[in-house]
Amino acid sequence: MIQECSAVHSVEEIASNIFQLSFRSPSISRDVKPGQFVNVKVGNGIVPLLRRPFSIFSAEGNILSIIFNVVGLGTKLLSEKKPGEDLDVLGPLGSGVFPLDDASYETALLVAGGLGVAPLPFLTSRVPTAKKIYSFIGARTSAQLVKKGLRNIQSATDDGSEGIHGTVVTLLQSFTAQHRIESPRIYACGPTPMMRAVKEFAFEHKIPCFFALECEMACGIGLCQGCPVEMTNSGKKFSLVCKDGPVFEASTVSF
Amino acid sequence: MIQECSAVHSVEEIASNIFQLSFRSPSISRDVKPGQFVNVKVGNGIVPLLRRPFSIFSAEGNILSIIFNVVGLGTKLLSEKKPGEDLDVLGPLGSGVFPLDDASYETALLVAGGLGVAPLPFLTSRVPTAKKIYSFIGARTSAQLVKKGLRNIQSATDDGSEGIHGTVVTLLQSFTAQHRIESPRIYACGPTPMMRAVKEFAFEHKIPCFFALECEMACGIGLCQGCPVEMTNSGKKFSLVCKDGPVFEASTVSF
Amino acid sequence: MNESFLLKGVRFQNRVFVASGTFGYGDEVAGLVDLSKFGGIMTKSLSLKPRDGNPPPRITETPSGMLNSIGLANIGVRKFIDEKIPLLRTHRCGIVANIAASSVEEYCSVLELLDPHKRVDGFEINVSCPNVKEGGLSFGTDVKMVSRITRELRKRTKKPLIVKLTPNVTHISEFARAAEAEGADAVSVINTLIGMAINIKSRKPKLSTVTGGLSGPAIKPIALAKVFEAFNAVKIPIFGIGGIATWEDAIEFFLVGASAVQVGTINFVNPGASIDIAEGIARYCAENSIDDIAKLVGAMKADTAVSVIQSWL
Amino acid sequence: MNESFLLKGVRFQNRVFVASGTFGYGDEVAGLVDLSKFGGIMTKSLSLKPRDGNPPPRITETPSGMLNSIGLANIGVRKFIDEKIPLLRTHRCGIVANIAASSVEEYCSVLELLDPHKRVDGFEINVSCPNVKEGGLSFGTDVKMVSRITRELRKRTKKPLIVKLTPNVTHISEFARAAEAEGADAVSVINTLIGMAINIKSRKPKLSTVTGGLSGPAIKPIALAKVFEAFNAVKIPIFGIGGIATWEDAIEFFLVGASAVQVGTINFVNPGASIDIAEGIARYCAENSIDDIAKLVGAMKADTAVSVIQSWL
Ligand SMILES: Cc1cc2nc3c(=O)[nH]c(=O)nc-3n(C[C@H](O)[C@H](O)[C@H](O)COP(=O)(O)OP(=O)(O)OC[C@H]3O[C@@H](n4cnc5c(N)ncnc54)[C@H](O)[C@@H]3O)c2cc1C
Ligand SMILES: Cc1cc2nc3c(=O)[nH]c(=O)nc-3n(C[C@H](O)[C@H](O)[C@H](O)COP(=O)(O)OP(=O)(O)OC[C@H]3O[C@@H](n4cnc5c(N)ncnc54)[C@H](O)[C@@H]3O)c2cc1C
Ligand SMILES: Cc1cc2nc3c(=O)[nH]c(=O)nc-3n(C[C@H](O)[C@H](O)[C@H](O)COP(=O)(O)O)c2cc1C
Ligand SMILES: Cc1cc2nc3c(=O)[nH]c(=O)nc-3n(C[C@H](O)[C@H](O)[C@H](O)COP(=O)(O)O)c2cc1C
Ligand code: FES
Ligand code: FES
Repeated sequence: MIQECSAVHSVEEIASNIFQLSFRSPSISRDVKPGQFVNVKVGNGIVPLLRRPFSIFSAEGNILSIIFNVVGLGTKLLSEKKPGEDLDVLGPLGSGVFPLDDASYETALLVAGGLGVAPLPFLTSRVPTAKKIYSFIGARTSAQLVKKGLRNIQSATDDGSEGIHGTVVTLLQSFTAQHRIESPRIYACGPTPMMRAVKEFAFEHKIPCFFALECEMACGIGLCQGCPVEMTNSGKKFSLVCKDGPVFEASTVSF
Repeated sequence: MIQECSAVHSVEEIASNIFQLSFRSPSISRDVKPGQFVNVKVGNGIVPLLRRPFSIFSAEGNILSIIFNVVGLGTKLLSEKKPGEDLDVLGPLGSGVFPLDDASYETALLVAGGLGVAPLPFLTSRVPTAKKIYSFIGARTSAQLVKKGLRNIQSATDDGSEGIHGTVVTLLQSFTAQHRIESPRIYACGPTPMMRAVKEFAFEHKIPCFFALECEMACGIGLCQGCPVEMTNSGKKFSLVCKDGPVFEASTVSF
Repeated sequence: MNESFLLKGVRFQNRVFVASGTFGYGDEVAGLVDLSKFGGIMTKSLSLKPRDGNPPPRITETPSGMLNSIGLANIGVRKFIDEKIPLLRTHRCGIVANIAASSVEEYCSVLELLDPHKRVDGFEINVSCPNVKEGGLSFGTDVKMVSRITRELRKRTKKPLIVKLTPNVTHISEFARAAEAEGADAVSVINTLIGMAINIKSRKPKLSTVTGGLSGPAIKPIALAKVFEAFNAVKIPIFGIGGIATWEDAIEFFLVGASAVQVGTINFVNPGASIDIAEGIARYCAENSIDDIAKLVGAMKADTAVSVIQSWL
Repeated sequence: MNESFLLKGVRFQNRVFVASGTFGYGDEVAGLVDLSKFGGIMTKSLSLKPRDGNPPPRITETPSGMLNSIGLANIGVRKFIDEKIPLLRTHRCGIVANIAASSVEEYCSVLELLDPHKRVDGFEINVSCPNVKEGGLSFGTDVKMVSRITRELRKRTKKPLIVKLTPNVTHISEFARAAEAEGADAVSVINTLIGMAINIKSRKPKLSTVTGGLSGPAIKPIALAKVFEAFNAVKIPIFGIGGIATWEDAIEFFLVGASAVQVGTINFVNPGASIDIAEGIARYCAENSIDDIAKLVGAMKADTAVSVIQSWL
């Protein structure tokens, strides 16, 4: 965990109202793992007061990137950053990461709704080459689908403007119904209703499933106890999304 | 008094760390008078919360301008404005203005310390042509002297880098000692110690004297009662700098 | 959509008011702001005699807020009657006279002078004033004094009587209950919070009176909690006040239990803020098929029923 | 320049501490922040048994501040002793154990378990906890309970005993006096202010417990006024807390009467903030030829002597 004064490399609108912010962070990029996130100081003042957490979207050499859509002041300020500007970044954060290197799966099924796609390209880049990858992504409309860095993409849109007119869970269902998938494992991130549906699907089909969770955070590093997620069966009632997550095995968390 | 959505015309550094911000304000510029000020919303957020007051530095056609140095967040944000940006401006404010058109003076002696020079160029432009004008300006150092729009300038600097090594009051004293001035009147603006000295000088020489005062303001339009100045002899104890001023006849106010 | 707000027989055209001390007597900005588009003006606090107010400096900005120590500078009730009421005659918004005093008798005298005037729709009582008989301790922090002031004033008017409570107390609910019990028609929650700031260069306080009142967006979370506490204690309507800058803020106040809102500090930034807020509320109601704002009042959905004073933080 | 701070025989290397609940137990960030460069850590409040804390959501941002309702989630005093104290052995900063409890007995038990441990330099007592025997009313708003807790704990330790006061009371000075009278070595002023926020779309409170504690720069003016009020009431030292984000803020607290400061919320933004602040203070003292920060304590210059509760606003 490092607090690094990074330098903005570029800000690009990669889809409708969705921005990719790249920044030079030699120290943080050194050992970042898929599923981890960074906590970014978006402005110089006291509004917004708190840092904003974002998943690592890509890590190439010294350059990390995140993607986001403008939903509030923090993301608005980030979208207005100029190349060369300083960016105070705390990372890499999270100890619960996507498990990718073990032998107990052959096929990675990536499932994302909306901006939940953010951690998946970086994940894709770190899946061992011997494994298969299929990506199922959903968005409100075609213009908001982020495909950069993904492989074997099937898409769903709420308005039917691209892919199927429906949800990623439908995609997942029809894909698994039509194909024989060897040792599958699901990696998912997205809005809560989608995650619930994916969880149910995974449980039904006995597919191991890993979720990257999101919630409002103050510190991102375990100091404030502000980001609990309820555990289903472990000894403790809550885990911290920032410190113990953000990735959890689906059956261990209840939300 | 108008709340106008103006458009930034230009921002220029006209002296060391001193900026001139020009903006297109057709309605406010219509009947602005020397000594009046505008109250500017410097940012879009709630920090800074309050508007910031600035004297009118120039008014040409639709274009008004103000000058300032960066002393805090508000002036910092203003210095970073880009041409074309919106600027929410309330003005013209103040009912106490510099009296210029009457027959009871022949010579205008303009006296300013630091950014107190701000209202004087606009004043200069509105002094009837038949009158004489002499300007006495002081600053910390040569690079911070603002001469734009002034006439017959004599200067003083704290470090002696230009003009006399001393204060504007010394300038004023030696000038009046060396010249016979017909029906003089002083217009002054600057830091409190300078204003006190000018007041004393004016009193001693029986020269009518008008001050543009400054103080922290919340509303700038008489709503909050936040900007009192103590009166010396009128019926009421306090006047409001924003509404009754900002220009006062020197002998009427005590500070 | 019914935007209006009925209080003891007086119908205010909508539920957005301008808070006392942040809009003068309304006439100053009549040329800038359309005075017929919000619910009403709570006047600057009026005392029996004119008050000069405190020496400068009286205000300073703080993070997302401001401190003030105006010292209740006002023109006095008689001048208000003679000079201001006539100016306001033609405007459609309600006029609520806010009263400040340093004794119970003074509160009564000011109210009695104002009560006969038709243009005065009601009274808001600022109890955050020093009680000179008790060494300057604030009336507003003494529940017995709040009861007594309310009782005495209630005897003297049939118009809406609103008691404006200070947040600088342990349980604002006690004060709301006291006002209700003595016949107040509504309570206003909250006045400013005591605060201060220092200039570290001069080592002097930034206000001449050392401490002052904190207002603005910074205090909104506190104000909401106080309104919520009062709402759980009384049945009379509550004017929600504190840091309201947008219509969304106003909706938050309705949801926790305010029947109407007052817009204060933000008037200094945008004198027409109350109109923008009233329009925003109307739009929100239209979009959400809410036919009466009354249906939003106290409509917060809480999973747990934790009281304001009991939770572990 | 003497930066150190002596409290009942314990010398802390400087006067900047990290506030309870905003720095865990210190070990989490030992790799990120040099734990030997500030005065001390006020631990997360420790209770007798581990506490899971409140359900999510527990935090939300507000204008220049944040609300929290953590529910005093903590590992319990025994695990602190067994697992955390050993980790902190090598660091130079002081360790002040902050204690929370739901009965006087629990306060005593937690303190008794901690007292023998050398690495524990002192105790800070969080009285902003619900008293289960009194239906959950906060100990911190009942001056008799604060007296009793202080008295009982004083009997049980010779180490520095600091009572952390809640600002959610009418006169914090009464509580400071009560703590002083029962032998507290210092008071900490302030804990968070009760606040709330609503999501207007879902109409739900933004915290699961409805209300929570407000902290951050927004509350600084209130905290300064509370410290000033306490400073005028007691002789024991005061830890100033509330919205400190810069060394300038810390100087303000010293000037109004704090002998030391605690840095809270800003740790979430910059975990090394306390070090930056301590260094800033040292620089300021050097530049202004101040040889001991003690000389700044209460050194505010006020023209008028107006008390916190008496001024007209
Ligand atoms: C571990 C983690 C990883 C994340 N990764 C990404 C990412 O890669 N891309 C991305 O766009 N977003 C991501 N988020 C969400 C992102 O942090 C929020 O969208 C952002 O903080 C909003 O800031 P704002 O100031 O623009 O909006 P605000 O004004 O703070 O809030 C606007 C809206 O967003 C909601 N919101 C605020 N904070 C969060 C949050 N932390 N999580 C979910 N909703 C929130 C608010 O409730 C509100 O409705 C992540 C969150 C976490 C915890
Ligand atoms: C009628 C009037 C006309 C003015 N005209 C000009 C002008 O033409 N050019 C110019 O540069 N400045 C002018 N000022 C002062 C200007 O308003 C302040 O410098 C500005 O508000 C500072 O804002 P900030 O956010 O940058 O600084 P802040 O962070 O608000 O404050 C920085 C420092 O400036 C001081 N300060 C803040 N507000 C004022 C104020 N209103 N007056 C004096 N000191 C203040 C503070 O005490 C602090 O020391 C005028 C003020 C008034 C009342
Ligand atoms: C400059 C100023 C003057 C005020 N004067 C009065 C007053 O005279 N009487 C009164 O009852 N409240 C007065 N108030 C309090 C406001 O009416 C309101 O209760 C408080 O500011 C909180 O609302 P806000 O955060 O929207 O400003 C004043 C507030 C400010 C900022
Ligand atoms: C997330 C969070 C958790 C806190 N937990 C505790 C606690 O366990 N015990 C305690 O005495 N104070 C606790 N506090 C209060 C702080 O110690 C401090 O008194 C308060 O936040 C004001 O300071 P600040 O504005 O610098 O944050 C907590 C504050 C926050 C923000
Ligand atoms: S965000 Fe602070 S502990 Fe997780
Ligand atoms: S600044 Fe508000 S009355 Fe002058």
